[in-house]
Amino acid sequence: QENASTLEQVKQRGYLSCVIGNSFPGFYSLNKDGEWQGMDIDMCRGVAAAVFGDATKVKFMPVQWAQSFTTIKSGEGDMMSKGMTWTLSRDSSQGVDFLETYFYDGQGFMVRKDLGVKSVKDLKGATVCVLTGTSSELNLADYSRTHGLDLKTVVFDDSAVRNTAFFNDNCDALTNDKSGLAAQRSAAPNPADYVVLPETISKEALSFAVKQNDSEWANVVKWTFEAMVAAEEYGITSANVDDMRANSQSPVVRRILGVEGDLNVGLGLSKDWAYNIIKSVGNYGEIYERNVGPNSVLGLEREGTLNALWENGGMMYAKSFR
Amino acid sequence: MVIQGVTLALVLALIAYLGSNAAYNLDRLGMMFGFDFLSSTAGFDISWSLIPYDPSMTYWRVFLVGITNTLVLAFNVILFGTIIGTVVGILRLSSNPLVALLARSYVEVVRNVPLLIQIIFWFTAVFSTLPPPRRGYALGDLFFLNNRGFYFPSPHSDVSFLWFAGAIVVFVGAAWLLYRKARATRFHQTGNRKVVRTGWFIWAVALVLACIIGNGFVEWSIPALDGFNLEGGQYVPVAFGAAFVAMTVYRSAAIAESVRAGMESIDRGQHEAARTIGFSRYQMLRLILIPQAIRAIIPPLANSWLVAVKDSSLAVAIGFPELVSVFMQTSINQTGRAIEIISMVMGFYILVSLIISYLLNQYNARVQYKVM
Amino acid sequence: MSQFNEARATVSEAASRPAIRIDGLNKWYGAHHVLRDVSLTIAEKEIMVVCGPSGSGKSTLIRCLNHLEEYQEGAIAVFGHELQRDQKTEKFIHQTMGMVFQNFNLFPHLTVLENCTLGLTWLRKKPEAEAREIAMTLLERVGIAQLANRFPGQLSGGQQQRVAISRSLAMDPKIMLFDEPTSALDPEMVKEVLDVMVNLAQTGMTMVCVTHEMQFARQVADRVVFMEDGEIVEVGPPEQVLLNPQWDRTKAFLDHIL
Amino acid sequence: MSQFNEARATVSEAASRPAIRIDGLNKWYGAHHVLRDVSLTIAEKEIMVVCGPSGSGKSTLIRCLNHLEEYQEGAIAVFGHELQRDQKTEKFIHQTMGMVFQNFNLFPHLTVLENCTLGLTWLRKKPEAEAREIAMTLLERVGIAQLANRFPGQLSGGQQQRVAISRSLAMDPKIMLFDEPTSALDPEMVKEVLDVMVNLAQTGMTMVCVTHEMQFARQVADRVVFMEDGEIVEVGPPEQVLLNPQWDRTKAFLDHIL
Amino acid sequence: MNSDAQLKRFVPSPARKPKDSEMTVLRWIRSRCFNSVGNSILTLLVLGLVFYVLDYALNWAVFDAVWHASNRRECMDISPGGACWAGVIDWFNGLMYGRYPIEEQWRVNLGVVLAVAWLLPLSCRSLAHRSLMLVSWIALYPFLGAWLFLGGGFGAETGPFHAILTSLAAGFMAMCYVNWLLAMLKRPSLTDIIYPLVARFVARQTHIFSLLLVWLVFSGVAGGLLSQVALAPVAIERWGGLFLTLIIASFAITMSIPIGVLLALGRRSKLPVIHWLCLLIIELVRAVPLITVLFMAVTLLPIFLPSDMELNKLSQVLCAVCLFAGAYMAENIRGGLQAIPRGQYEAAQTLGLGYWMTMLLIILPQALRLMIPNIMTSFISILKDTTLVSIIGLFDIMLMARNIANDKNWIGLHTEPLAMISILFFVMCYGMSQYSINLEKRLKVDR
Ligand SMILES: Nc1ncnc2c1ncn2[C@@H]1O[C@H](COP(=O)(O)OP(=O)(O)OP(=O)(O)O)[C@@H](O)[C@H]1O
Ligand SMILES: Nc1ncnc2c1ncn2[C@@H]1O[C@H](COP(=O)(O)OP(=O)(O)OP(=O)(O)O)[C@@H](O)[C@H]1O
Ligand SMILES: [Mg+2]
Ligand SMILES: [Mg+2]
Repeated sequence: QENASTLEQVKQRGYLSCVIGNSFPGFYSLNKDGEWQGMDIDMCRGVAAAVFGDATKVKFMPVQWAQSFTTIKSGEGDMMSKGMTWTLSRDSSQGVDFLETYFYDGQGFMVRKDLGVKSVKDLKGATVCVLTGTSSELNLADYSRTHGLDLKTVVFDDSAVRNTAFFNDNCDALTNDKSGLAAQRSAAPNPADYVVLPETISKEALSFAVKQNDSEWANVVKWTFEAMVAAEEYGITSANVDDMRANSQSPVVRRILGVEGDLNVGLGLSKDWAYNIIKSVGNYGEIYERNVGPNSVLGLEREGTLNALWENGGMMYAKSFR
Repeated sequence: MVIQGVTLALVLALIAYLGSNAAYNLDRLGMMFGFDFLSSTAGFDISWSLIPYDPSMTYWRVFLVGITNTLVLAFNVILFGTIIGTVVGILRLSSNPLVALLARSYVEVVRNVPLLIQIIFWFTAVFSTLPPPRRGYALGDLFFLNNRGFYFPSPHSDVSFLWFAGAIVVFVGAAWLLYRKARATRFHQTGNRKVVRTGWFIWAVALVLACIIGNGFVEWSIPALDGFNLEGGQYVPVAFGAAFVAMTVYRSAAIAESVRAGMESIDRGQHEAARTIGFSRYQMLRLILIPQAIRAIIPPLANSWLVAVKDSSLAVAIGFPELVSVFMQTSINQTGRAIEIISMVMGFYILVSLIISYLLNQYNARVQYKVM
Repeated sequence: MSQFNEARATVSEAASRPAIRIDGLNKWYGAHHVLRDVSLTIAEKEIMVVCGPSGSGKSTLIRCLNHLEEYQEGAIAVFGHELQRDQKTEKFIHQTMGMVFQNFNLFPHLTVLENCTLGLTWLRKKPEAEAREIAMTLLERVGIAQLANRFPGQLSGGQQQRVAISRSLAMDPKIMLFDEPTSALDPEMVKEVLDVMVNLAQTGMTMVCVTHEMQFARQVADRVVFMEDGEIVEVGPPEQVLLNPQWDRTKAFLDHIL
Repeated sequence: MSQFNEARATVSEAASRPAIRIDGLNKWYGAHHVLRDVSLTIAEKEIMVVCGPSGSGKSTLIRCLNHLEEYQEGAIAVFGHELQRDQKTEKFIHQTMGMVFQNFNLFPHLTVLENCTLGLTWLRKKPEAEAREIAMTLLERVGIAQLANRFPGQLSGGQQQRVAISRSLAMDPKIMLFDEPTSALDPEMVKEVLDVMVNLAQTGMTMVCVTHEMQFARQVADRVVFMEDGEIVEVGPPEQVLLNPQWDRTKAFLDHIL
Repeated sequence: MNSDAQLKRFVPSPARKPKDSEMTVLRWIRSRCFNSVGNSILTLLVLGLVFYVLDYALNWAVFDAVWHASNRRECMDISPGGACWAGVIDWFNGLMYGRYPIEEQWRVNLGVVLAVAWLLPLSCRSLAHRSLMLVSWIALYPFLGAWLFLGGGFGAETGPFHAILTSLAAGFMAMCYVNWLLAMLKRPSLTDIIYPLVARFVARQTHIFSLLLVWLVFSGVAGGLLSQVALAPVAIERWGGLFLTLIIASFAITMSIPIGVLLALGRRSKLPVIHWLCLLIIELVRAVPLITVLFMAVTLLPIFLPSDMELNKLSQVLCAVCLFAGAYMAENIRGGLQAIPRGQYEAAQTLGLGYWMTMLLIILPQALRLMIPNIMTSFISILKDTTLVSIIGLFDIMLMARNIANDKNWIGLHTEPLAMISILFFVMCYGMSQYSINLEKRLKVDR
């Protein structure tokens, strides 16, 4: 039991257990009916769909930062998808393996417009609101030291409290992953009073993590994501996936959807694994639109960012389905 | 005897069982055990600390910062909570029904809402709505209050300040001794209370003079607006203010209840005896009721103090960097050393509680009537 | 009813000027009528013993005299001062009357000496030394000068009650009220306290005592009042009330306790 | 000293078989020697009154009999059973002896009736109905059947003490111990309780009473014991001890309380 | 001395009502509030303060508040200075039930109703075994409740043992209700009806036997009926909101008494091992803040337990909260035990009651009663302290409330939810404390 691959364990258990956090709008948060929603949630659902053909067979485990890694290491959680930044120390010394990056983010700053600040460098001596326990906190300390900015940090445990503090002018700037800044700006009494500064002071590659040295399982997670990106690339959507499976002549599409070839065998999944993913959660583009796109709570444009498809100058680049 | 043996065996077995589980699990999860991490660099900043700190310092330093911040917060809460609580407790027994009702409402509202909510409330609804630094309140360009914190002048040079502080302490001590002596001789022989009043007055004037003169030798660093914030002097952040006010209010309600219970626990006969001798209401309070109530109040009061220290851990919710926030949250996140860190934090609280109980027991032993 | 009281009022009219005059006193606790038209005059230097069964209102009566209880109807005058609910009367009352309670009610946080000097220093504004002297004299008089520095908790009941008497006497009252001063004591200790009271009576102090010690009543009382159900049933010299009661209720009671 | 005790032992040798035999009992509280070589034999159906000044060890003696206190030297035998610290003796003792305390010690959270039936239902395992019957008979006997459903806090002292007596009697003891059953009562109520005790005495119950009610002693006691400083000073029939005491200490005490 | 014949017969004069006092309201106010300069100033100050606070609070919460809006922006547009209750109303379901599936929420409601209904027969004073009802509520109701809340096939998911206990619980409740009905109709209870029958076969403890028999029959029937019911399973992770808060609080409250009693008795024990063990537990737990205990439960408990043991966060938290509440309760109860006069122990001893009987029948009922105010205060603080579980990420009402601010429509809305739950907690806690005062007054009559 202890040495069985995670894939076997998951199949035996009958559901996937997916480690997330308490709340991170756009990535994972509760709606008023108590359902989880967000990009990370869809990713987990996709994996469940790949393994079971049923996207609902997933249990979400919101855990504290402190336990994220032990939960994976102990096998309690099968995969972590909680907006965790891929860093060397986490990858090498926490007993987990980081896999694909599903969202490229970077830390930015938001300030009041009337401060007249144009760049982070102008913030010398300013007070900055930040969430505790995040890599933002560490990046901020580094950045401040590097550039001699003498920034004063005020840390918060709860993002809502932090935002209120910022809008009440308790801090001169608010720092967060840029993805979140837009959302936070929208919570302001008057969003037009605030600007997001152009600099990005860190690289935040939000990635999946699984237990170390379990490549069989890692493959499943990895290729679930690849399938989502590939689907977008080849124009497969949840709406047209049935049609594509029946009528598409493209060999790649046919291979992806399991009509042709036996790519599923090496993964240990059923033939229609990718079909299930796309059918139940959609391709990457759909997931993006739904959770973080312009009409979502975060309101992020995708065009021209790192999260666009490689064809459009982004970094989303599906490996070959062959 | 048999029961004892069995219990002991069971307890030991349980400890052994848990220990072996822990050893196995630690091994399985590849976790380490040891306190070596305390000497590695923390790397994160702490927004406010009483003792010098910067991100290049160690986790041990973080622990110390957490402890001092916790103690500073708790100490202030205890001090002001006790004062306000005592006043409110006595007001609850006021003969003016309106005052008594207000005091009662205060106590009931405050103690029936969870502290966590109150802390967040004070922070978001009150303290963070103070004006920003540029429009903040200032008192004579020396003291400033704005939504960053409360700023006040602090002495520049440590040596001259120490002289100054030492002189004040010596002065106050001497005045106190003189007062005691005057009281023991003059007052007790003549019963003339004027002596005492004049003594207080002279002493206060002298203190003011001493402060003015002593001030000449000390260089003060005065806060002034510079860029985004006030620079210079010392400050306490608004998170401290919010946590302090919320906890003080909360504590004072609990203490008010102890005070009231203590006052009410005094036998009615004591009131009556005091009245038949002819004491006024105030004298009765001062001479008969309070001295007796103190004995009943001190134990719950000390308990309240203990709770105040423990409650200070809730300031984590608004980001005040106390022990739980900086050590049990941030540091565990960074190092993953849960067992070590949690036991250190618990050890600190246990130590504090032992000290307070020890002092309480000392006090109780001293103050109990010989035979009741 | 009122006729009834008047009849007895004639008996109780004392010769010398009245120290206390009670006129038609009525008191209720909620709906409970505990004092019913009580009228009584106590002359200066008179020693009055009040007795009666439990719950008959003896304590209530004596507490009304000392302003510890409010009453709803009637009037009380002490040395001609009508009692009112104001600061001045309050002060006058407590200067004129001392009271000794059944449970002593000593201040447990003060020594015996401090118990006695407290009022002197804080109210009479006497220098401490003088207050101590007065207190020591009194403690000597009740025979416990050697215990001056003990705390009340370290004394026997009889000793405590003697301290309580000294404490009252220290304020130099004109009238002393006693509410069952011996009933919380061991039989042997009763005598110590009664001896002190007999001595006090002989100095010419005006005294009102609630007590069941008939020995004491016979020995020193000028008059005895017998109460029942909040009413005065009988009042008169001890020989008459104790040996020759006019009312069946009095007799039944005396039969029990003698 | 021991000679002294022996001399008196002869006097106290009762005719019938002893219900209680106390042999050279010694007890210390820390260094304080509170019972000194007490020897006494109490015959079946005998009524023994114990008196003496406060602190002389009367309560301690009676509590030793009932195993509420340990003692360091000497022996106590009840109906020939030597008392030991074990479960069996404990059980035997509490089946054989009932005790009535000065402060009644009723269970305040139970009604009068429940106070009396508690032991019957839980220890004697009687059905509830039978227990109630027994209890009601006893309550009637002490004259308070109509109060069966009240709580102790709603009763006067005298009534409470009568409940306490019924509670003890309900367990059908052979010997009843009384520790100053009337000293916490108002003078009028003392009689109610004494009447019950006199009745009980007339039924032929073995009784040991600590009391200062000399009236009662004279009326029903077979023998009176006078204690002082933990020693038995005098023991004998009431006429002898009360009217004709041999020792000055006894006489002084009686002078005080009579 | 005159003979009895000459004595006049004393008849107490009748009691009468006091004359109407001429105290009017105005005069009363004047005599209490304006009887001196200082007092008048104080009165005015108080009035001013009350006016200021009420004015501000009412304007924000009532007069300027927005009750209907579809998102926060709309609220702000309608009334920038008022509360936006619309968000709270929108999230009401989440605040109450957390993530419990909407179509299954009736089960939560039913569970709460059953919990209250279980205790209703207690109001009938003539019913026998009333204390048993209370005990059963603590010992059996949780099983019935657990089945209702967790769902799943009867006995399929939770195991046969749980199924048996659930039927016992249901059977007990049914029996109580039938007995209650019979008592109201002035008929003998079921136990009494079959008593003669049982008495033929069983000589001793007939009562208990007949009670057990009736209960078993009812339980059998209840079990049979329940096994026909299949409830949709709801995982513990989905519990939340006020529902979860109440589960944690009531669990801790009910467990704190037995744990507290055992620890308190242990601490007073003369056996040194037990004494020191209990003392150590009590003092250590009391010395540390609850959040550290909670942190410990979620981070350290998994390390100290066998690796294959399935733990969910709720059970870890329940362990921590119970231990914590128990240690505090132990100190309350110890205070109560110490306040019981020695005479009570002695009286019990002279009756021949042993240690456990003395404790159960005489001492504990009094000690608990004596400590009602303290125990109630403890209960209230347990209830308040449950909000701390939000810090370790359990979706209780507090965390749900804080999640509103992350909702797309209500982003940034957090003062209103906090105000709402403050009011809710105030009502619950104040209600409890008033109830305790009432209870105390009522019980005082007994003394
Ligand atoms: N505070 C009170 N509230 C209500 N009723 C009271 C109060 N104090 C006394 N009473 C009632 O008033 C009546 C008279 O009480 P009081 O204490 O004067 O009697 P007493 O003659 O002193 O009796 P005792 O000999 O027992 O001291 C009693 O029936 C008593 O129950
Ligand atoms: N628990 C105890 N610890 C120490 N000394 C005690 C204790 N109980 C009683 N004593 C002492 O033992 C002596 C005898 O006490 P006991 O109660 O037997 O006297 P008593 O004759 O019953 O007096 P009373 O008439 O006052 O009840 C007293 O000097 C008392 O101070
Ligand atoms: Mg009285
Ligand atoms: Mg005694």
